Amino acid sequence: MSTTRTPRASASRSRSRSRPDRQAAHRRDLLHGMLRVRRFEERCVELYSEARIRGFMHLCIGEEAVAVGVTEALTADDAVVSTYREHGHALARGVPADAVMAEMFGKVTGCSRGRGGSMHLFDAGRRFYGGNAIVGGGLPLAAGLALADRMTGRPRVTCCFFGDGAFAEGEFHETANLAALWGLPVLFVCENNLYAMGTALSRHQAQTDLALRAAAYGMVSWAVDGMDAAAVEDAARRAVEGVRAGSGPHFLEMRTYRFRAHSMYDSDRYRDKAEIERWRERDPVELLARLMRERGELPDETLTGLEDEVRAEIDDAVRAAEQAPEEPVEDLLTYVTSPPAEVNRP
Amino acid sequence: MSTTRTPRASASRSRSRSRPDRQAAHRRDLLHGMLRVRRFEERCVELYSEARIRGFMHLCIGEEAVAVGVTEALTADDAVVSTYREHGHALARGVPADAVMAEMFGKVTGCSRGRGGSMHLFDAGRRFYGGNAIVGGGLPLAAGLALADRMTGRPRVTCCFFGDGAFAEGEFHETANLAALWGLPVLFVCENNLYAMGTALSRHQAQTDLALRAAAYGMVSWAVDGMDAAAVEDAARRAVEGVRAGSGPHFLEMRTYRFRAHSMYDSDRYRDKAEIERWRERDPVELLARLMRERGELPDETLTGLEDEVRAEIDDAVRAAEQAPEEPVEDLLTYVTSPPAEVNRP
Amino acid sequence: MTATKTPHADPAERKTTYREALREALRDALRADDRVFLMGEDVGRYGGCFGVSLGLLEEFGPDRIRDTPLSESAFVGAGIGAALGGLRPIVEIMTVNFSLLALDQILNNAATLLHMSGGQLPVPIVIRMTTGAGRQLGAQHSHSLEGWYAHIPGLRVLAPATIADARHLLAPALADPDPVLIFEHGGLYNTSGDLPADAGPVGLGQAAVRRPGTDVSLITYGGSLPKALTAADELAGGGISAEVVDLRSLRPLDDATISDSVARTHHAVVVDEAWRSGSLSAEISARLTEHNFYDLDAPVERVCSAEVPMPYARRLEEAALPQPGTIVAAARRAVGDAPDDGRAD
Amino acid sequence: MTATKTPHADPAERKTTYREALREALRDALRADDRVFLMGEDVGRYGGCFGVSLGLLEEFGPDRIRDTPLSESAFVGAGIGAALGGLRPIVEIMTVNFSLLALDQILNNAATLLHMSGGQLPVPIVIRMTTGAGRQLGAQHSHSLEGWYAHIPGLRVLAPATIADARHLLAPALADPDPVLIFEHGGLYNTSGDLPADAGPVGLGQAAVRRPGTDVSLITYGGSLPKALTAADELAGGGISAEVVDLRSLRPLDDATISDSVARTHHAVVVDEAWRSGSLSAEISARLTEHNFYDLDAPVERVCSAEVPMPYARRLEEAALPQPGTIVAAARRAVGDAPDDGRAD
Ligand SMILES: Cc1ncc(C[n+]2csc(CCOP(=O)(O)OP(=O)(O)O)c2C)c(N)n1
Ligand SMILES: Cc1ncc(C[n+]2csc(CCOP(=O)(O)OP(=O)(O)O)c2C)c(N)n1
Ligand SMILES: [Mg+2]
Ligand SMILES: [Mg+2]
Repeated sequence: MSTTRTPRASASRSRSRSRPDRQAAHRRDLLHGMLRVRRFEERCVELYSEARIRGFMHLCIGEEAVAVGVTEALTADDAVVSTYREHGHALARGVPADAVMAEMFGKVTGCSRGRGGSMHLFDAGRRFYGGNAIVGGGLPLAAGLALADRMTGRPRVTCCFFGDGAFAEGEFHETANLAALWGLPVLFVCENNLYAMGTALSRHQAQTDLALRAAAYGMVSWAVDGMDAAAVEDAARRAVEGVRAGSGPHFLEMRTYRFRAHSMYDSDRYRDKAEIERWRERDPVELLARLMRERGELPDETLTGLEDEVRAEIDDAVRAAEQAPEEPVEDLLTYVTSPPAEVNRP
Repeated sequence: MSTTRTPRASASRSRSRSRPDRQAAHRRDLLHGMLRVRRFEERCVELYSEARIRGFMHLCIGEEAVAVGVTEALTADDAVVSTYREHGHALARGVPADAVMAEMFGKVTGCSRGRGGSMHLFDAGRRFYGGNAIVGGGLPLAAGLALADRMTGRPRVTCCFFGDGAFAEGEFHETANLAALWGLPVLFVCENNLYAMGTALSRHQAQTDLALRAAAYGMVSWAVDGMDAAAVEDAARRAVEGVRAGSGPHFLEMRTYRFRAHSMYDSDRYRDKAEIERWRERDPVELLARLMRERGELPDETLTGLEDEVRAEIDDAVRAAEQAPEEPVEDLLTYVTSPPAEVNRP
Repeated sequence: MTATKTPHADPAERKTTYREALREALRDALRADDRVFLMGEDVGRYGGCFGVSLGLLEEFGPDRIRDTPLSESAFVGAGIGAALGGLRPIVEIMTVNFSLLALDQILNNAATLLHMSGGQLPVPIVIRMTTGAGRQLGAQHSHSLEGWYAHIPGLRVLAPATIADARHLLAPALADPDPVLIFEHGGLYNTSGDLPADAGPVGLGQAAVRRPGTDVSLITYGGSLPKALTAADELAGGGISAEVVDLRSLRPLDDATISDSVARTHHAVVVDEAWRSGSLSAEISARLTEHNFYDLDAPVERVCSAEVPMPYARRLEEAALPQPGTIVAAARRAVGDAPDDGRAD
Repeated sequence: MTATKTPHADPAERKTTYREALREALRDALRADDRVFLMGEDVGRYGGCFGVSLGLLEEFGPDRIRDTPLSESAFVGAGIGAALGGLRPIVEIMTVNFSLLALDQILNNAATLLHMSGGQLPVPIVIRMTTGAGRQLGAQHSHSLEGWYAHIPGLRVLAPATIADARHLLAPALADPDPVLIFEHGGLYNTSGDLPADAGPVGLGQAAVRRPGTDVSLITYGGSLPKALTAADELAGGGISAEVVDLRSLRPLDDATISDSVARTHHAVVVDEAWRSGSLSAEISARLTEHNFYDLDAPVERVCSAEVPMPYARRLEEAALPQPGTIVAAARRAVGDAPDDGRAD
C-alpha cells in the first residue's frame, strides 16, 4: 500500500494559520489534488496502451477543477454518486490511488475487488457510490440516498456528478422533479464539457443554458467556470450550505472541457483542433499554477515537490497493483447475492 | 352503421354565411361536438354498470372543450396521438360513434376490431393513432410522425394529447427536447386537469406552471382556459399555424378538470367536493350554451334538436354495437404480425 | 431509527382476502421497523391503485406512505438509493407493464451493485407489482413479464398465490439483504379464504405442494394456481391424480421440490400465464430435462398464454390465457389419456 | 419518396470484416430507398460508437444519418412514429444494456400497435444494437438480453453471426412490414473473412447448418458461433462429429432445422451467452423435449454464462462466459464420452 498522503474528504484544514497563509496553503492543496488526478490519468494512458488496463476508459483530463473543487466542499459524511468518468471524483474523494489503480488492473485489492474496472469504482466507507456506466443511471440513486438522510434527519448532502449528455435523458428530469418536489438534500453537479461523446451540446439540447433549465424545476441553480478550481469550490460551498440548511436541491452547471477524446477508442473527429487549443489555454492546472506563481506562492521547488510526491504515490500504486493477486476464479459467484449468514442481520 | 352526421375533421365550414352568422353556426357546431362527447360518455357509464363495457374506462366529462376545440383547428391530413382518456379526442376527430361504441363492446366492427377497448381506439384512415395506455408512451410516436412529415416535406401537424401526470415522466422531457431541437411540427396539448389519478398537481410537480416549464425547451408555449371551447380553438389555431409555418413545436397547457373520477374503479376520495363543485360552475358545455343563450343563438328548440340528434346517433351506435359480431376466436393470432402477402409491398 | 416494536400477532384462523392479507403484511412491516416505508404512485391518498394500501396513509403518514410523481425510473431508483442509505423501502409499481420504465434501475443498479462493488453495497429493497391478465385490460396492462425478472442474477423473485403467502412473504422479503421482487396477480386480489392462524413466516425460495398426487405434476405459480387446482379436481373426476406444485419463488427456483414431484409422477405440465416462447415454463422444462430425464415418461407439456398482445374482447382474452380446460387437456396428453386432437398451442 | 435506385451489386468474393459488411448493407439500403434513414446516438459525426456507420454521414447527410440526444426512449419511439408515418427507419441503440430504457416503446408500441389496432398499424422499423461480453466492459455493458426480445410477439429478432449475414440480413429486415431487431455481437465486429459473391438476400426465419455432423448438435447463435465451431474442430479431433446449427433468427425460431438436426444426432448442446436461467437456451431445450422427446438419447445440455453481473477482471470474465472448452465438455457429456467431473454450471 502507498504511504503517501491522500487528501482528506473533510473541508476543514489549515485552520491554525493566518488567513493569507491559509489561502495559499489551500491553493496548494487544490493544485496538489488536481495534479494527482492529472498525473494518475496520464499514467493510465500509458498502462492502457500496454494493455494492463482494459475495457472502456474515460479520462477527465481538463476537468480536474470540478472534481477537486466540489469534493473540497463536502464532508466525510456526505455521499458522492458519479459516472464512468470518475477517476477524478474517486481520487479527490479520498479513495486511495492504489485501490483505484488496482481496480483498473482487475486485482482483488481494487476498490471493487477487480469486478468493476475503470467505470465502476466504489468505496462504501468513503460513501463513494460509483461508478455508473448507464448515462443518467446514478441520478435516482442520489435522490434516494438523500431521501434516506431526510427521513432520518441526518444533515448530510448527496453530491451527484453527471454530464451534459445526461441532461437529455428522462432520468435526469424525473429525478430533478422528485428532488425539487420533496426538497431533497442533493447537490446536482452537471459537468458540461460541451460534448456527449461526439455530439456537441447544441446538437443534443434544444436550449443549451442548462443552469437556466434546471432552474425551471425551482432549484437554486448557477453556472460556474469549471476551469477555475477556486470558483468551483466557492460555488460548491455555497450550494452545499444551502442544501444542508434544508433549502432543497441545488444545481451547478460546471462549464468545463475534456482535453482528451471521449474514451480510448475515440479518434475525436468531431471536434475542431482550434477549439481544443482554445480550451487548453484555460487548463485548470495551469490556471491555478499561474495564479499561484503571480502571487509568489509557487516557487519552482514547491511545484517539483508536489510533482515528486504525486509521482511517488502513483508509482507505488502501479507497483502495488502489479503485485496484487487477482480474485480466484472459484469466487466468481461471490457477491451475486449476500452471504446467507447476513440474511438475519438487523 | 349510424346515419347521423359526424363532425368533419376539417376546420373550414359555413364559409358562405355572413360573419356573425358564421360565428353563431360555428358555436353551434362546437356545442354539438361537446354534447356528443358528453352524452356518449354518460351512456358509457350506464353500459359499464351493466357490464356491457369492461376493462378500464376513463371519462373526459368536463374536458370536452379541449378535445373539440383543438380538433377543430386540425385538418384531415394532420395526425392525432392520444391517451387512454381518448373517447372525446376520437369522436371529435371524426371516428364514428358506432365504431367507438362497438370497440368498447369488444366487437369486430369496433375501430380496433374489439382488440383495443376503451383505452385503445385507433383509426388509421383519420390519422388517429390511439389510444395509448402507458402514460407518456404516445409522445415519442408523435415526434416520429412529425419527423416523417418533416423529412418528406409534408406540411402536416401532429397533435399529441397527454395529461399533467405525463409531464413528470422522462418520456415527456426526452420528447420535448427532441422536438424542439429538431424543430418538429408537433402540437403538444397538455390536458392539465390538476390530478394524475389521486395525486394533485402540486404533489407531483415541483413547479406547477407547466407552460412556463415547457417554454424552457424553447417552445412557444401558452396556458389556455380549457373550459372555454372558443378560447381553446383560438389558441389551437394560432399554435397550429405556427407549427405548420415551420416554427417548431408548440405547447398548449389546457387548464381543465375532470368532473368524474379517474376511472370507473376510483372512489374519488382525494378531491374536495367543494373543489369539484367550483369547477362544475365552469362546465364547458354550460359555459358555451350560456354564451349562446345570451347572444340569442340558442333557442330552446335548437338545443332540443341537438340533443335529439346526439341521442339518435348514440342510440344507433349502441344498437349497432349490440348486434355486431365478435371476432371469431380462431382469429386470435391474426395481426400479431402482418400477413405474409404484405411482406413484399413497397 | 431502529427496529423496536414487535409484530402484530395473528388471532385465530379467519376469513380474509388476498388484498387484505397483503395490507396486513404491509401494516405489520411498517409497525415493526421504522426504516420501512412504502413508496409509489397513488399508494397514499388514492389508497393504492388496486386498494392494497388503503388506510395506511392515515396510520403512518405521508412520509412513510409516500405518493410519487409518475416517474417509474426515478422513484424505483430512489428506492434503491434509500436502501443504500440504510432504509428498507417497499416500492410499489402499479403493474409489471410500467415496470419496464424502471427496468434499467432494477437490473443495472439493484441487481448489480453488490457484485460490481465487490460486496460493498447490498441493496435491501422490496419491489411489489401487479401482473397478469383476465380483466379485459388490453395489451398494455395485462402481460406477465415476471419471467424476465427471474432471469436476473442478484434478484429474488416471489409470486404469492395464496392468502397465506400474501400475508407472510413480505416479512422474510424485507429481512433479506438483497433486492426482492414480489408479483401479485391482479386476478387474485379479490380471492377470499381462510388465513390459517398458524401460518408463520415463510422460508424464501421454497415451492409448496398444494395438492398431492401421483400421476402428473402440475407446476405453476401466481394467478394460474387456482386454475391448476380446478384442473386437478376435474382430472381426479377422470381418475387422474394430479399433484399441484406452487413455485412461490421464481428465482431461485426450488429445484428439489419440482424434481421430487416429477420423479414420483413421471409426467409434468407447466402452467405459466406468460407468452409461451421464452417464458419461465421453458426454464422449468429445460431443468426437468436436465434433472429428470430418465424419470419422464412423456414430454413435458406447457400451458401458456397465446403469443399475442392481450386482446380486450372477452372471448379472445379467455382464449389467449391458460384455462382449467386447457390444463386438463395437457395433463391428459402427458399421461397418454387424450384423444389426439386437443393440442392447443 | 419512392424506392427507385437499384442496390449496389457485389463484385466477386472478397475479404472484408463483419463491421464493413454491416456498413455496406446500410449503404445499400440508404441508396436503394429514400425512405430509409439511420438514427441513433453518435451514428453521424462520431462515426458510430463501434464504427459501423463511419463515412455514411458524408455520403447521406445529417438528415438521413441522424445523431440523436441521449434519450433512448424518445428516439426509439420516434423511429416507431416515423415508421407509422411512412418512412423506413433504422434505429441504432448503442448496446442492448441501454435498450432497456427503450423497452417500453419496443414492447408496448412497436410490437403491439398492429394487433391492438386490429391490423391498421404495421410498424416497419429496424432496430440494431450491440450485445454480448468478452471485452472487459463490466456489468453494465456486457449482457446478452436478446432472449428477452425473442419473447415478444410481434417482433422479429435476428442475430447475424457471419460476415455474409451481416451483409445480407438488413435488406429483408427492411422489407419486412413489422419491427425487426438485429443483434450484433460486439466481439464479431473485427472478425474478417471472405464475403462470398453469390451470397444473396437471406430468407428471414431460417437457421443455418454451419457445419454438418452426426453425433451431437451444437445449437447456437451470434457471438457464440465461432466458439462452437472451434469446439466442433476439437471434438472432431476426439472422434466426435458435431453439427453446428446457427439459429440466425431468435424469433421466430426455425424449429424444423433444429429438430431435424437433433433427430439425426440424438444429442444436443445449446450454447447461449445469456445467463442460463430463463435464457433462450431454455426455450430451445423445452422445444427439443416437445418435438424430439423420443429422439434424444441424453438430456439436452446447456452452455451459458454464469449467473453473475459480468465482472471486469479478465480471468473472471472468461470464466463467466461459454468457451470452446466448456462446449467440448458439454458435448462429451451429452454423447456419454466424459469423465464425470466437468459439469460446469
Ligand atoms: C443510457 C446510455 N446511453 C448511451 C451510453 C453510451 N455513452 C457513454 S458516455 C456517453 C456520452 C455521455 O455524455 P455526457 O453525459 O456529456 O458525459 P461526458 O462523457 O461528456 O462526461 C454515451 C453516449 C451509455 N453509457 N448509457
Ligand atoms: C407509465 C405508467 N404509469 C402508471 C400508469 C397508471 N396510470 C394510468 S393513468 C394515470 C394518471 C395519469 O395522469 P395524467 O397524465 O394527469 O392524465 P389524466 O388521467 O389526468 O388524464 C396513471 C398513474 C400508466 N398507465 N402508465
Ligand atoms: Mg459531456
Ligand atoms: Mg391529469
